[in-house]
Amino acid sequence: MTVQVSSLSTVDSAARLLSSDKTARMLGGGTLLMQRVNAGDPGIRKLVRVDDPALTDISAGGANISIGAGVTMSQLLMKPELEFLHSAARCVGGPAIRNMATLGGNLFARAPYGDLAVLLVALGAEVSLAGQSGSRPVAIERLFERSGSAPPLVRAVNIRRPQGQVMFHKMSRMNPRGPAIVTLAIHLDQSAGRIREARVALGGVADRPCLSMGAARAMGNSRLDDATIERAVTDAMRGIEPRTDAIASGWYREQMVQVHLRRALTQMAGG
Amino acid sequence: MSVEFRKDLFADERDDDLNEVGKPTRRQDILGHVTGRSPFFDDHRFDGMLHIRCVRSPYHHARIRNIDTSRAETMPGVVRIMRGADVPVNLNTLLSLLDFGKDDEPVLAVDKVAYKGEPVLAIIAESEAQAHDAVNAVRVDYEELPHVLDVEEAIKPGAPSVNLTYPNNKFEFYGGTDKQKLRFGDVETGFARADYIVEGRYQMAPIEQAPIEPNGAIALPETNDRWACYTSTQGLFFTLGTAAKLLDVSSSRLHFIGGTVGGGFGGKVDGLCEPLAILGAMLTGRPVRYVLDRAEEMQVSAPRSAEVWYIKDGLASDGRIIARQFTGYFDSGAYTRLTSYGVVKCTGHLPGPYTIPNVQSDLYCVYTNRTPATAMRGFGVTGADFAIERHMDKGARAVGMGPLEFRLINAYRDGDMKAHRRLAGNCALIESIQAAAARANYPLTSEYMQMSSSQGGGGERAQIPATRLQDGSELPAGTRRIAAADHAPGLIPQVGVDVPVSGKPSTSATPAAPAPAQAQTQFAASPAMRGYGASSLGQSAPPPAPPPPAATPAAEASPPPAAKPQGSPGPRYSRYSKIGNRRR
Amino acid sequence: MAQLPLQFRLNGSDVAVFADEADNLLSVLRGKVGDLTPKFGCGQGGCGACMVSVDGKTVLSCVTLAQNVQGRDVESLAGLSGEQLDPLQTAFMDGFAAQCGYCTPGMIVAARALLRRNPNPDRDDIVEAISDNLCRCTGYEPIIDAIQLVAAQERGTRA
Amino acid sequence: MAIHKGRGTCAMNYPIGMNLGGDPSQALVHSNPEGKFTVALSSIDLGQGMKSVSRQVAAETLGVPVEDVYVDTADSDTGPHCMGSFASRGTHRVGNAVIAAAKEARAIMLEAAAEELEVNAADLVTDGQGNIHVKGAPGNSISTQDACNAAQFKYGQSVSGRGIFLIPMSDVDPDTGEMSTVSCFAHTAMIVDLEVDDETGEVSNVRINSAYEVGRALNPKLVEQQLIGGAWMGLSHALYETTEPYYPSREHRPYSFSSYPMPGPGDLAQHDISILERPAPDGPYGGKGTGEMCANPVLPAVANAIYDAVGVEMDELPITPEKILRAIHEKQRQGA
Repeated sequence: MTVQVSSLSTVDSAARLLSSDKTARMLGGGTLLMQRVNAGDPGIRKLVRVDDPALTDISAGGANISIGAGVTMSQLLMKPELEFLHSAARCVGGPAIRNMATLGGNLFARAPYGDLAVLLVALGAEVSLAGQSGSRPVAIERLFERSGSAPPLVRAVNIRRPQGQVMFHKMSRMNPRGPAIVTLAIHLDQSAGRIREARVALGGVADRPCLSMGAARAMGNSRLDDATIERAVTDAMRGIEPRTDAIASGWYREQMVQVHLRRALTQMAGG
Repeated sequence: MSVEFRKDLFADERDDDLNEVGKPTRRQDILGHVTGRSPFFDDHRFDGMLHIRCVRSPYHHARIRNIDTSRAETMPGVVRIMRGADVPVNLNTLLSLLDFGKDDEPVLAVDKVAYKGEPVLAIIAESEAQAHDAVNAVRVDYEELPHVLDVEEAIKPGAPSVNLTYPNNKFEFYGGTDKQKLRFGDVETGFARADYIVEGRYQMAPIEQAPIEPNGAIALPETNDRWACYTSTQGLFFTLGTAAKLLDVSSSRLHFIGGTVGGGFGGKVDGLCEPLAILGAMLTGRPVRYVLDRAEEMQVSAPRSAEVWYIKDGLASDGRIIARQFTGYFDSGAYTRLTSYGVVKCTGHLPGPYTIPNVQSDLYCVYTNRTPATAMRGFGVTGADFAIERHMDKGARAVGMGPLEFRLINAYRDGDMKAHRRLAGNCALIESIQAAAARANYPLTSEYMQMSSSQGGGGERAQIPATRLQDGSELPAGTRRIAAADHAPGLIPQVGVDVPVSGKPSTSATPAAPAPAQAQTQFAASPAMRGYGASSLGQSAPPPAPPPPAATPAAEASPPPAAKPQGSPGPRYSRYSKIGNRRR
Repeated sequence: MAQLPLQFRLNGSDVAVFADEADNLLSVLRGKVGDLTPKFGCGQGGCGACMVSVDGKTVLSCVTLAQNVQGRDVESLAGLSGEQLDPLQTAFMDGFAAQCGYCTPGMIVAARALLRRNPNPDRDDIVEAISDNLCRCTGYEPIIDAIQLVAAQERGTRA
Repeated sequence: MAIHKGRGTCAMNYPIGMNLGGDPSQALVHSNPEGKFTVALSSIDLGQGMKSVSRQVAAETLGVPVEDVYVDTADSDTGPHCMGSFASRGTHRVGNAVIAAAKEARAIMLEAAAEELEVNAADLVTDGQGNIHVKGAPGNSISTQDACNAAQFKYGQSVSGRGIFLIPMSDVDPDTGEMSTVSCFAHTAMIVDLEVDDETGEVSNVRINSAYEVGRALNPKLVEQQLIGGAWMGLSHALYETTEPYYPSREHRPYSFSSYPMPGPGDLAQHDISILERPAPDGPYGGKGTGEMCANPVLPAVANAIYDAVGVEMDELPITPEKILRAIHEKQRQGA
């Protein structure tokens, strides 16, 4: 009994262990997982540490970017090439939390945490999974769809350097660090005055970061004008059941998605 | 941020050239704090120290049918599992040390649990992780019972009984009454004469004290057949007395070490950890540490009580409040802890710092299936003052006055009679309002700037009015029935000898103090010496003292003389000795 | 239960202890090594009272797996002052920047880390730097003021 | 979207100590042969500064420099009984007990000094710098160290004192609520200015102007600590804190600091304070307790300011942005 620790040297061996033991958890920075260990969570009997340099690789020179899942928020913030991720990475905890918290951990943080993941969803980032060599990368939002089975082990996150407009906004009651009421990330790809593709990702609202399909449809192939913005705001929460927690009710979260989406899109239209 | 001292105010009542008092001297403890060396309770470590984790109720309200510890007992590191039956006196109420209220709360639940998180077992293990594992291995068979969470629902007929000591879910105040009453004048007459009636409902939230250091204790056997306890308590002897009672051990055999505490705010008065840590040390012969984790601090240690308030004011068109009525429900949670005392404290505080000729209040201490509430910063007052000061704004709007002007004309002043039938003195509400207004550029006209706490009070405002009681009878004007010393400022005996503690005795505007012995004897000999414990112990209360003849307020300020010979010990002292004298 | 040997440097000195596999760094520092300057406040990484530095980076030791500091450099508040107090400690004393003192070790560790990486912090930088650290007593103002004062003093010394 | 400015006020008093009395505190003071004093208490320093206030009060009363006094609060074997540190009672109750104990020790110290100087003890004064001299004749003096040394090594006297302070416990008349409550009250008035966002319900730019009447600021910096920190907690109570976010339901309870919101260092109010001192006749050097009343005024003053800003009655705490927004919506619906 009590919790054991397995230290492994490759991500693939860790993936094998994790898939065979449902009480095992991959230890990233520990900021979320160690709380549960400290509290004696009976669902966690094994921690898996991986000392694989692949996990901390960053390849950010060109248009295709790959970031190892073990990279911390602080490490991201030291890379000028990743400036487009900084506003979201800076929202994660305070300096000490950011020294610990990893990209991979942020992907699996449940609401109201996981602010960086919201931006990654909006940017259409994909993850490459460990232990499944040769398999195609998976869109981040798809990671959260398989409930029940053990979460897959992410090796790295792949992003195309964003073109077009990107907006990230977090609403929290405690500043400068606090859990999200809503986190909003918008990526608009426009050409010739029309929106080719809109990706609106919401955090804090559902259990995991999610895409607002309603907002995307409302804006697709439209000009970013007041009417489009109102359509997007009206449809933003379609199909999404907002969650209630100690910080805010689902009703309030829905209201705030609409208010902040309207404000963000209005600002993007003006800029 | 800026801080200014208004030395110009009350300068004639103050002597400002003292040697050490009034100086911004560095804190004595500050070097320890900034170097991390201040000795908090958890900064004491002992070889072979064991750790406690509790098995807690997952239900709001349930009967305990069976507890199966067979698997937990055999787990690695488990040294001992403590049950309710292991606690020598497994029923207590915190204020039994003051003989206030009846024992109503077990240390470890035996037959039923009355709130989510109530401790049922305490497991002692070599490490916290092992204790956690053993907690997870215990199987408790519960039969869920109906529960009630709303204070107003809880006191309706047919509501589930939360607390078997008070089956109607209401604390019994002195005289067996289910509410603490305040009656001063006749509010109905006041409402009838009023030009405006203003009513409101207010709700105070339950709040966690949230000191950064959690509640905790480390207990260990000491030489000489005693037990030492390193503790985070806010009341060293208060918790020592509680532990002695629960463990049925002489207080002389407990040695408490504490005094350096990482914040309290009222959250470290209940003594949740000390009795179990000491019992663990008694049963194992080893050092035992019991510290609440943060989740327990948030949901199992007691919060500030929630309160629901109804206020009704009758206002004259000139802005005077002529009647104010309160009904309040304090949410005590499943057990009493300190909420009952908060209700009495609050009653003494009503109707706020205003002179109102007709005041009525009915306050209830209500049991619900929620974590027991306890003290917190502003205890018994914070919620009432929120309600009152929200209501004052509505009153000001009703009469068309500025909010501070409305407060100023109703503010209490030196010599005014308060609703609990004692004179006010040493008042400074008016000056505080004037100073804040000056700070914020709130425009007060000279009429309001010239008001003073030391002028305009007393006289008619010092009268105790004829008072309508709940049974419809009328108490004559001037009636006082509690013969304890009048604690209006200046009437309290000053301690010790001649050195003036206020710094400026001779020029003080307040009356001189009577000799200490006099006041003590009056207290001890009072025919109205009826403690809360007397009623709870089934003794009949002595009849109330006959009301003294109506007298001038000045004469009333000195209580009636003692009826018993000087020097006879008061019952209050014997109650304390009940704890201290217990022998093992 | 098997325990693991664990070696690291604490405030410049070698430390070797045995620890449970899943022990967090805070419990090892306090319970095994005897450095009581980091405090237990929540065990959830939520209050900052346990803050220390590992290889020059601040971490919350209560949610740091102790094994992760194997062979590394750990610095606690105890390492900040030797013969002389750190100027932050003096400023906290003079500025009445502590009441109960329980958050103070973490606050000073966080503040020193800030001044090491950014000798010219503005007020917002200071607010950001102590945002992992909760204080229930002071309302933060005197803490921010004390850090600002030391930053100014140290700029003056360098100039 | 609009930002609305509002101003709210309130005024309050606060009772010092357990309100029915019956809550004694004791102190023991004793000197070593060098005239250095220890004050032994079982009272608790939980950040409010019990050790420091007791130390300054003891030094003042003994007539010695503060460096010659240390206060110990640690131990039930050495510290005499005290009810505890709550109910704003520490400064008042313990302060008075320390004065009583220090007076007794001082009298013995002065007796020894009188023997040494061959004068009458009644003619002696202390200069607060560690010297005892004949009133009006500073040259005819002896140090407190020498006096204490002589008391112990020449005259066989213990330079020590005992003190207790008790307000006898009052009963309560069940019919009228008549009781003898506490002996002194602290006072406060507050004016809060703030802004409300009518689309989010968020409150921002809180500015507080306050006045607090504290009897006497025994240590002005300790008072300031309480007032600044207390107002922060008051703001937290007003806008943020509860263990039951959907009271009386017990759903969605917080279990961590992350789910129990409080203002962070980026959410602080501007706070300007005036401190008034009307000494309490029964307070130690007039001091009252400031630790509790400092938080209370923020709650209603903030609620009143929100009404002034957006015209909604916020009568349930905490006043979350959600409650404000719902009320604004309700008001709009009724106005429509």
